[in-house]
Amino acid sequence: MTAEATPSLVGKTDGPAGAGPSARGARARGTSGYPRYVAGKLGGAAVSLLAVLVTSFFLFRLIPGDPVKFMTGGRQVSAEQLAAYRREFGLDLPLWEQFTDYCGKALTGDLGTSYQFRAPVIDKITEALPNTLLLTGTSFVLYTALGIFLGTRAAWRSGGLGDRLNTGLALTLYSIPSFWLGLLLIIVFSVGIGPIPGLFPTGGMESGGEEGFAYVLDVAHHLVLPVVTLVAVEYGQTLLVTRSALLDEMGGDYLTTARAKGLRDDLVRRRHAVPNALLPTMTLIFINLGRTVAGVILVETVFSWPGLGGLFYQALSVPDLPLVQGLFFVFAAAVIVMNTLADLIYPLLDPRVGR
Amino acid sequence: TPLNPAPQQAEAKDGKKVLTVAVAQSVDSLSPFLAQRLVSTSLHRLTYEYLTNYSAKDNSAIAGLATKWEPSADKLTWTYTIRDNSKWSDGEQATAEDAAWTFNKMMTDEGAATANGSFVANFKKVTAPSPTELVIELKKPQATMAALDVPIVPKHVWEKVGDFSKFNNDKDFPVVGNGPFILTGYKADSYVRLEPNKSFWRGTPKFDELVFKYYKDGDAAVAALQKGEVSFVSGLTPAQSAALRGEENVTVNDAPGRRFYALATNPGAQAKDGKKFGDGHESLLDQRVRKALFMAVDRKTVIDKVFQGHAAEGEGYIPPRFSTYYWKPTGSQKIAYDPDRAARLLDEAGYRKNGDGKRVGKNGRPITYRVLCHATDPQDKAVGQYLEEWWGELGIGVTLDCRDNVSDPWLAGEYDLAFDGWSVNPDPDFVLSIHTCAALPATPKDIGATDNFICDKKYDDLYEQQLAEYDPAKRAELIKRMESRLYDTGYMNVMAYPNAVEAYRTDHIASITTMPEAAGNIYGQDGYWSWWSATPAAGESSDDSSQTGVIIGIVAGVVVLAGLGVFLARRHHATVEDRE
Amino acid sequence: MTTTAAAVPSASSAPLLSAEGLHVTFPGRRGDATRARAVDGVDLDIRPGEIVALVGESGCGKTTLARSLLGLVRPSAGRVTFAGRPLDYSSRHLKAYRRRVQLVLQDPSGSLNPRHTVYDAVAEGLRIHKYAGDEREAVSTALSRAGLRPPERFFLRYPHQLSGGQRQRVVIAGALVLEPELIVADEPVASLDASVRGEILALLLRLRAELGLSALVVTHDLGLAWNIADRVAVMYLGRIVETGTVEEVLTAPQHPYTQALLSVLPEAPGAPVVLTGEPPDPSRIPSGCRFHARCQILAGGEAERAGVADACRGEDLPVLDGGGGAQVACHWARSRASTTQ
Amino acid sequence: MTTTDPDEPMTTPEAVSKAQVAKAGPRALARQRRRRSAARFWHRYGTHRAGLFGLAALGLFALIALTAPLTVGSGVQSVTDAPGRPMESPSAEFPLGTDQFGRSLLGLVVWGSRVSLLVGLLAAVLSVAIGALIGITAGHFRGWYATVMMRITDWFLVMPTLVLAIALATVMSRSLGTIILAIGVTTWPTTARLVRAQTLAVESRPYIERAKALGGGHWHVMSRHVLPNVMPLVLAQTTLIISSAILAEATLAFLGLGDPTVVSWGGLLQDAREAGAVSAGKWWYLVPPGIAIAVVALAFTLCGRAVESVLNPRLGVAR
Amino acid sequence: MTYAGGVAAVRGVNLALSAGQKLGIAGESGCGKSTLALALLRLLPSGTRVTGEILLDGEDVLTMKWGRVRAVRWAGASIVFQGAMHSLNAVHRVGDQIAEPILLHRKATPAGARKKTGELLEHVGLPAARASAYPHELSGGQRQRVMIAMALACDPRLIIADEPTTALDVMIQAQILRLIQQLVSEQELGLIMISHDLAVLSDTCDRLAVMYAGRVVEEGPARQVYEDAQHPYGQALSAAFPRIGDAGSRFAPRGLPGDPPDPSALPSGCAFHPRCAVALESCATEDQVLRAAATPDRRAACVHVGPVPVAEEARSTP
Ligand SMILES: Nc1ncnc2c1ncn2[C@@H]1O[C@H](COP(=O)(O)OP(=O)(O)OP(=O)(O)O)[C@@H](O)[C@H]1O
Ligand SMILES: Nc1ncnc2c1ncn2[C@@H]1O[C@H](COP(=O)(O)OP(=O)(O)OP(=O)(O)O)[C@@H](O)[C@H]1O
Ligand SMILES: [Mg+2]
Ligand SMILES: [Mg+2]
Repeated sequence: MTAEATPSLVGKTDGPAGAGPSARGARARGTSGYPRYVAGKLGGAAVSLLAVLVTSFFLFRLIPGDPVKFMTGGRQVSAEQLAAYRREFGLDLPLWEQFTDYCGKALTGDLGTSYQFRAPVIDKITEALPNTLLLTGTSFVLYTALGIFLGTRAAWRSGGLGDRLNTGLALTLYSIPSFWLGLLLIIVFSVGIGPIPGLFPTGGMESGGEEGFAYVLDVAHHLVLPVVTLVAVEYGQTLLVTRSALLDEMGGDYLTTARAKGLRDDLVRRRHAVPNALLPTMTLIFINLGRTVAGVILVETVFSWPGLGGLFYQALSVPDLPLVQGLFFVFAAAVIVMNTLADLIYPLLDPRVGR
Repeated sequence: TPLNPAPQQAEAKDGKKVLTVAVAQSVDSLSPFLAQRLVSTSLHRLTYEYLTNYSAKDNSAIAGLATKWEPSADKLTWTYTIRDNSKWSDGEQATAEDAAWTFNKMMTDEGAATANGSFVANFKKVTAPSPTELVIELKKPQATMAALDVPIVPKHVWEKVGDFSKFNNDKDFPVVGNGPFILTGYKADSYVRLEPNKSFWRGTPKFDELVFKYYKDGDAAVAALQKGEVSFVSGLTPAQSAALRGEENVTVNDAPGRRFYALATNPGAQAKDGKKFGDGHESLLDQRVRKALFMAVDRKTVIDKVFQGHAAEGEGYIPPRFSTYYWKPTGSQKIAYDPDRAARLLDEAGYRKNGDGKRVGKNGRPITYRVLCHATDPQDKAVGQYLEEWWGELGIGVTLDCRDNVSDPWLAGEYDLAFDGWSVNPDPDFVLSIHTCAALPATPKDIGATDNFICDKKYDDLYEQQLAEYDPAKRAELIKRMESRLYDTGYMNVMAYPNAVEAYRTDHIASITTMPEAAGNIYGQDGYWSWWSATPAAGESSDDSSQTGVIIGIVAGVVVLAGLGVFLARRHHATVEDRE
Repeated sequence: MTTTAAAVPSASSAPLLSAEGLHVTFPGRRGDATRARAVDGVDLDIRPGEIVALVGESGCGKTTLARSLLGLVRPSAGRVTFAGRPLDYSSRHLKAYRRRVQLVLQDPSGSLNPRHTVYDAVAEGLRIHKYAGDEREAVSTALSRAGLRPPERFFLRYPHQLSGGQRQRVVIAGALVLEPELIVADEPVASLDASVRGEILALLLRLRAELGLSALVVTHDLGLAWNIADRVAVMYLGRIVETGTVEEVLTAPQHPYTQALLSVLPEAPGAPVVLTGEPPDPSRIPSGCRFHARCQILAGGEAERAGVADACRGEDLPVLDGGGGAQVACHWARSRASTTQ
Repeated sequence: MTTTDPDEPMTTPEAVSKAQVAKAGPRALARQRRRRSAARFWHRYGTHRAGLFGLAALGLFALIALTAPLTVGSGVQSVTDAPGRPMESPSAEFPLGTDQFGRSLLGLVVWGSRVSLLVGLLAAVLSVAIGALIGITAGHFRGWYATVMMRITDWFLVMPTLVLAIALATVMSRSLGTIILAIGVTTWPTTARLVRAQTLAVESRPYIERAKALGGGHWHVMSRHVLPNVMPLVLAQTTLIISSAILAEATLAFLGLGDPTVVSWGGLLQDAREAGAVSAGKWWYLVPPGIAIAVVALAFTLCGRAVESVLNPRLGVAR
Repeated sequence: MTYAGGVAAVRGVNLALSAGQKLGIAGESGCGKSTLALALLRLLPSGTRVTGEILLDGEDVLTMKWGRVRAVRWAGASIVFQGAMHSLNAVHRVGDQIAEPILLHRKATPAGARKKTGELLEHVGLPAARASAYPHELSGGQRQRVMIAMALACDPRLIIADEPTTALDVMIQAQILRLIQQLVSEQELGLIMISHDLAVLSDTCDRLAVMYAGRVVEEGPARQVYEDAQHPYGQALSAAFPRIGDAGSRFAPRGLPGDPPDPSALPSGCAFHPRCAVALESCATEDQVLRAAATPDRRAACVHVGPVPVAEEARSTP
């Protein structure tokens, strides 16, 4: 329950969500094996997704603002025309009917039409999703690797200078607002101050017009600063979780056994301590990924990354209900999917949970 | 800063001269029938011809797709002569038939009227008797027939479109058009790419490519300009423009803007059927109160502090940039800044201070006005803070009601005062029309074109007169009288005319036409002058700096990572043998 | 401080607490189909002033039985009678009942809230029952009774500042403070060091002598039963399989299971009988004699010779009655008894 | 988290206490006990260097916030009486320069600490209160109540908090109350999960069985045993959540969802960005509020971790 | 041996064990039994101060290079730890865990190790197929057997069994004890068995040492120490195990008054004196060392036994 347990709006995750799956996994031991467990998990995920669908539908109906009025954009519109608009977007139906309609369509992948872009929501989302995934995926891999690497090191020599520096730095970075760090990085590494030349682009995902390898290089170049920002603010989380998980294991008698067998220190760590500590941490790391997808909004805003975050922000100000709902669904679904994935993989990896 | 690496030149590696413009606004649609946002309509200016265009010199109407336009004697029929030297980019000839089809589509298809329906509201019939002749019959006289800002689309392409309300025109590239540029590529929130139209009748643009590149963050755009990633940035804040002024190779263009920035008062929302609605404060119905409030607004401070000099003090309704229609109050008519007089006026009007120094309304309760502001607009919030303090001195409370989307309380008349502002077109008809009684909603349920529910008989009479007045000079006179009337009613209090503050790199752009030419702006012109006229700077210096930047960046990253790795590995090695 | 031959109550006096046909089941781990029958038909009487020991191996249902006697779990069948009246499970009656019957748990460190001082821990019962008298006085008395003298010294200590033996004394004091008539002690000394154990047991005996307290002592240590109990009940897989006075059962065990238990004690004469097979599972109780799968007599062929082998495998045994007399639930032992008569 | 205190040498200041104890009644005993355990807590807290640093930083900021009316006065917020020119760089008169209206940034940062700390504190208290209530009851009462509560918690848990908070802040009017509510309502589930886990752990302890066997009811068990045992967790959790609530407040304000008429650190950052301070190189507008946020968030995190490790040394937080 | 926190857990213990001999160490919780066991392989946490000599086949473990220590571990002496459930790594198959030291000490090829693992498992009464099981799939007794199999993996000369049967059920306890006895006698191994159950030790071991507060207070042939202890603590301890059928202990539980000592704040003099029924005035100030008692192969640390300290000459090569 260290800092990893701190829930936060800033995309920082919590412990018990991670602790949960293993406990839930354990419950499955007695039932008739893994397939049934999988079915249960998938069923649970489906229920959660449905719940999210419901929430996103009703929550955003509360946003003040009549989208139809917004759409008219200062034109003279008669009540009949307004009614026609409402009909077109199905806003004239009773709420529950709108809802069943929405759910029915959602099942077929139709999330409605964006009011402001007049394009299917699903298209807008599929347009932006890969960009967001590229950003979060890259940072996820990096901050997880870094967090685990440094976390195990810190725990193994806990209390030492390295540990103190490590955790201190992690906690400090963890306390920094990501958008602020992003802005500073832009000033220092994009605009350039003093002797530091502006090495990286200030924003966006591509310069436009590049192709082939040059395009890849170009995108990679644009990726550097946002990824550095995300890694900096997120790795501390993983580090702390890994560290405390490993510290929990450190007292384990099985480590004494391993030493008594004559294993070298680093073998004891690599072969025995780390796998034991990481397995329960894994769920948490997965869920982190799900949350980073939503938490990336800020970084996307600061770096003009053409992803879901920016889209959400734009949609909210209209309010472009179908788009807002769709995006909210995607954000929540990311967490649910990762959660479920973690739940499904966990028992395959951790023999303690059994099948 | 001099230590920056050599800025990227306006050319890509293959020697193409590229003009990159930073934009922030998302494209709402690339269909001329749907597009309402500035960025999209600007793109349409570049890619389609309109019947007429506006002169870069003085905003007067000049030839576009039409070379000539004439009203009939009864003022109800206009005949346009369509030029024969404009070709669609797919090789077809652009004709009057295309124009007629475009207008007819908008008149008959609700979906196609989404963006520009108001232009055809008064049209009775549109025909194309010959390929070079377009005839428009009107229901009532209309003086604005040389200002129909409607992109004319190729009939042979658009005929195939089914549902106009859903078609966004963003799948097939290049987009068939006949403007100075051809849209060749678009990726939402990433870029819009245009290439010059080689057969454009007025002449081919000088740059080989025009790219609108997205920077959702203004600072990122400015930084990109400083680095030479882009050639042009608009919408600068005072701080940014100050910073850019010191930069070599960058020219800051601080041009009188086409916008006014005003404080609108709720005059008691009402519909055409006479029904009142909304809940505007009753005290604001007293002209003295409105006058007193505006008298307590120190416009000079607004200019100096909020706009930091990048605006002109507001007076009449139409900004001075449009010299033909510009009007300012004189002498006793002028409501000058005078808080003491404002206090006296309020006292006179019967709104006196109570023991706590708060003015009380007729109902005996202290007056607090709700001021509707746009949450996304920093100026609203800043001026709001000033209002709070200025009016606080008068004994009047202010609650800033900042929202992302103000349209609901606005349309429902549920506010007392609101920050308001419009961009004025070369022909001011529209911004004038929104204060007529005719613009009120038919019933409280409808939405009117009205801005803030003003309905004034005198003003309306003048409006009718100017619309039927086809003599420009006389019409201008009428319009000035309307402005005067509007000023006196005190429902619209213009505080400032914000400048358009933009900057471009002189090492990319050698010259560019502003509009008006003398002291005008570049981005969002009514014509396509800026980008069409821009000439590339002589590109002698290094050309591959973008690549260099990439490589330096990546190498630096790799070196840092490798260094870290080696360091940690060494540390690890150093300790492993010391321990068990 | 040892007391010899305390007042062994006469077999005729009415039982203070008795269980009749008590069954307790728990939802099994494999869904609801197979429920774990933790207690599966137990009759047991405890008379005033009597100390009864309940012995058996791990998981046989001792704790569950003890808990159900206190109303902490509701039996699925059968009933608990206290002082002649069946237990009422309404919360008001339970509260009143729990003033008269107290529980002492195995793990004294666990039974004390680490955040409560000794004083708080002992006074807890008084506070729950809104004791009207002088709380401080009552706590002092209980602590001194439990052998923590002078009591004031311990008032402000936290459990972690006490040794294991002291902690168990505090728990006992917490039970005594309400002046109960019966104490149910679930493995009261199992977690204590051998040297400390004797002291706690002696305390129980002393309390019986001084206050006439009855006790049910749950244990897996036969030596302990020998030390303090009047009567012993041997439990196997949710049933009592042999019962009688301590001398009867421990010196002349009838049931093969009791015999095996005794034989593996380090001191025991003769070769140890080490039962094979896994510990029994209460969700799969074998039919017939529930011990038959591990029974050395059956495996060794003696039951065959006595002609009861089939009965062992297929014929259920009746529930032993809870009274004092020596009884055994074993076909073989019964057949032997009847033949020797 | 285990609740058992570490085995401590049996240090009983007996000589002193015996006399007091001899005459003290139950009340006095309880008071003494509390005083003693508080003293022990502080003694142990004192060994955490990082925790002390965090506490010192917090004390400093609390002092700054509380004395702000005296040191800078509410006048710093006034735009009409702004003493300087817009965006002046740091000078003797304005140690941190001025903002876009010419107000002293030092004054604004000082004044902003009030809002940031208040919002952080209240939001965290709200969040933890909801979480603790739901966690304890869901842990204590099994059955359908717990199932329903945990379903709700799980469901809130998968909601992307930032997105939900943005949505809530958009739904409601722009005010501090909205922000507090948005943060509080979206962050409680973690606390609920933690508290529930802890409650379950506590409930499985033999002393709960003992309390029940003594006749204690639900209320007794929850108030006398569960609550005191989850309190440390709740305390640590509150400190940790304050840290993230402050970050969240800054985030929402930065996204323009804050109350525009109130000066807060996040709001200052948003102002700075809107004014174009980043590209104009006006770092003094940008750096101090950011550092203030980071330092306070860090300080609360450090304190939270220290509290946590004092109460649960097994975590082995570096000293 | 003093832990980093200043806890002197073991204070001056001299014990010797020759090959094939079985030594039992008894004592109450916290008296330093496990500490002693861990010290033998230098497994105590870093920061622990250990003084003296630990000679394993004549080599001093304490002064060895770490490489040598690692080589000696498991190959020279192996340990069966107290709680088998925690001493096995939950995420590795038990077979791999048994094979790990074999491979590490290069006693066999991977294939050979697999074969050896199967043999070892069968040796302790588990089917070789169980090698692929994870610890949680085994019962407590089975896990304890796996630990024993693992301890035998590298054919050590000495096995240290730290409370191998505590926390196990009576029946299983009996099984495990029999197994250990049988293996040790078959393979001529040295055995150090640690337990707090004097009765069990006297049944299993040749010699018995009773520890109190980090000291050996009594040492001698197992049966003699159990039945006729010389040291008052030894007497109390053996009395605490009632003999069923012995009328003397009926309704007469015997124990030791007072509380076990706190190793960080030991009483002065003889650490046992506060609980000793026969303590003299001098016991509070004078420390007692082991001295010969009754028969020559017995020693006890009490004023009431013979006056000659014999500790120094008792050291021999194990
Ligand atoms: N709450 C419960 N839910 C499900 N099964 C239970 C529960 N409590 C006990 N059991 C099962 O009931 C059986 C008897 O348990 P009980 O605790 O009464 O045994 P015991 O004789 O006290 O054992 P030990 O000597 O180990 O304490 C066991 O198999 C146990 O798994
Ligand atoms: N890592 C440690 N740090 C400090 N003190 C310790 C440590 N490990 C053990 N001790 C202390 O050393 C003393 C001896 O502990 P040890 O584990 O050797 O006892 P033991 O005789 O094995 O007890 P048990 O029968 O409970 O296993 C105890 O007082 C214990 O508290
Ligand atoms: Mg039990
Ligand atoms: Mg031990």
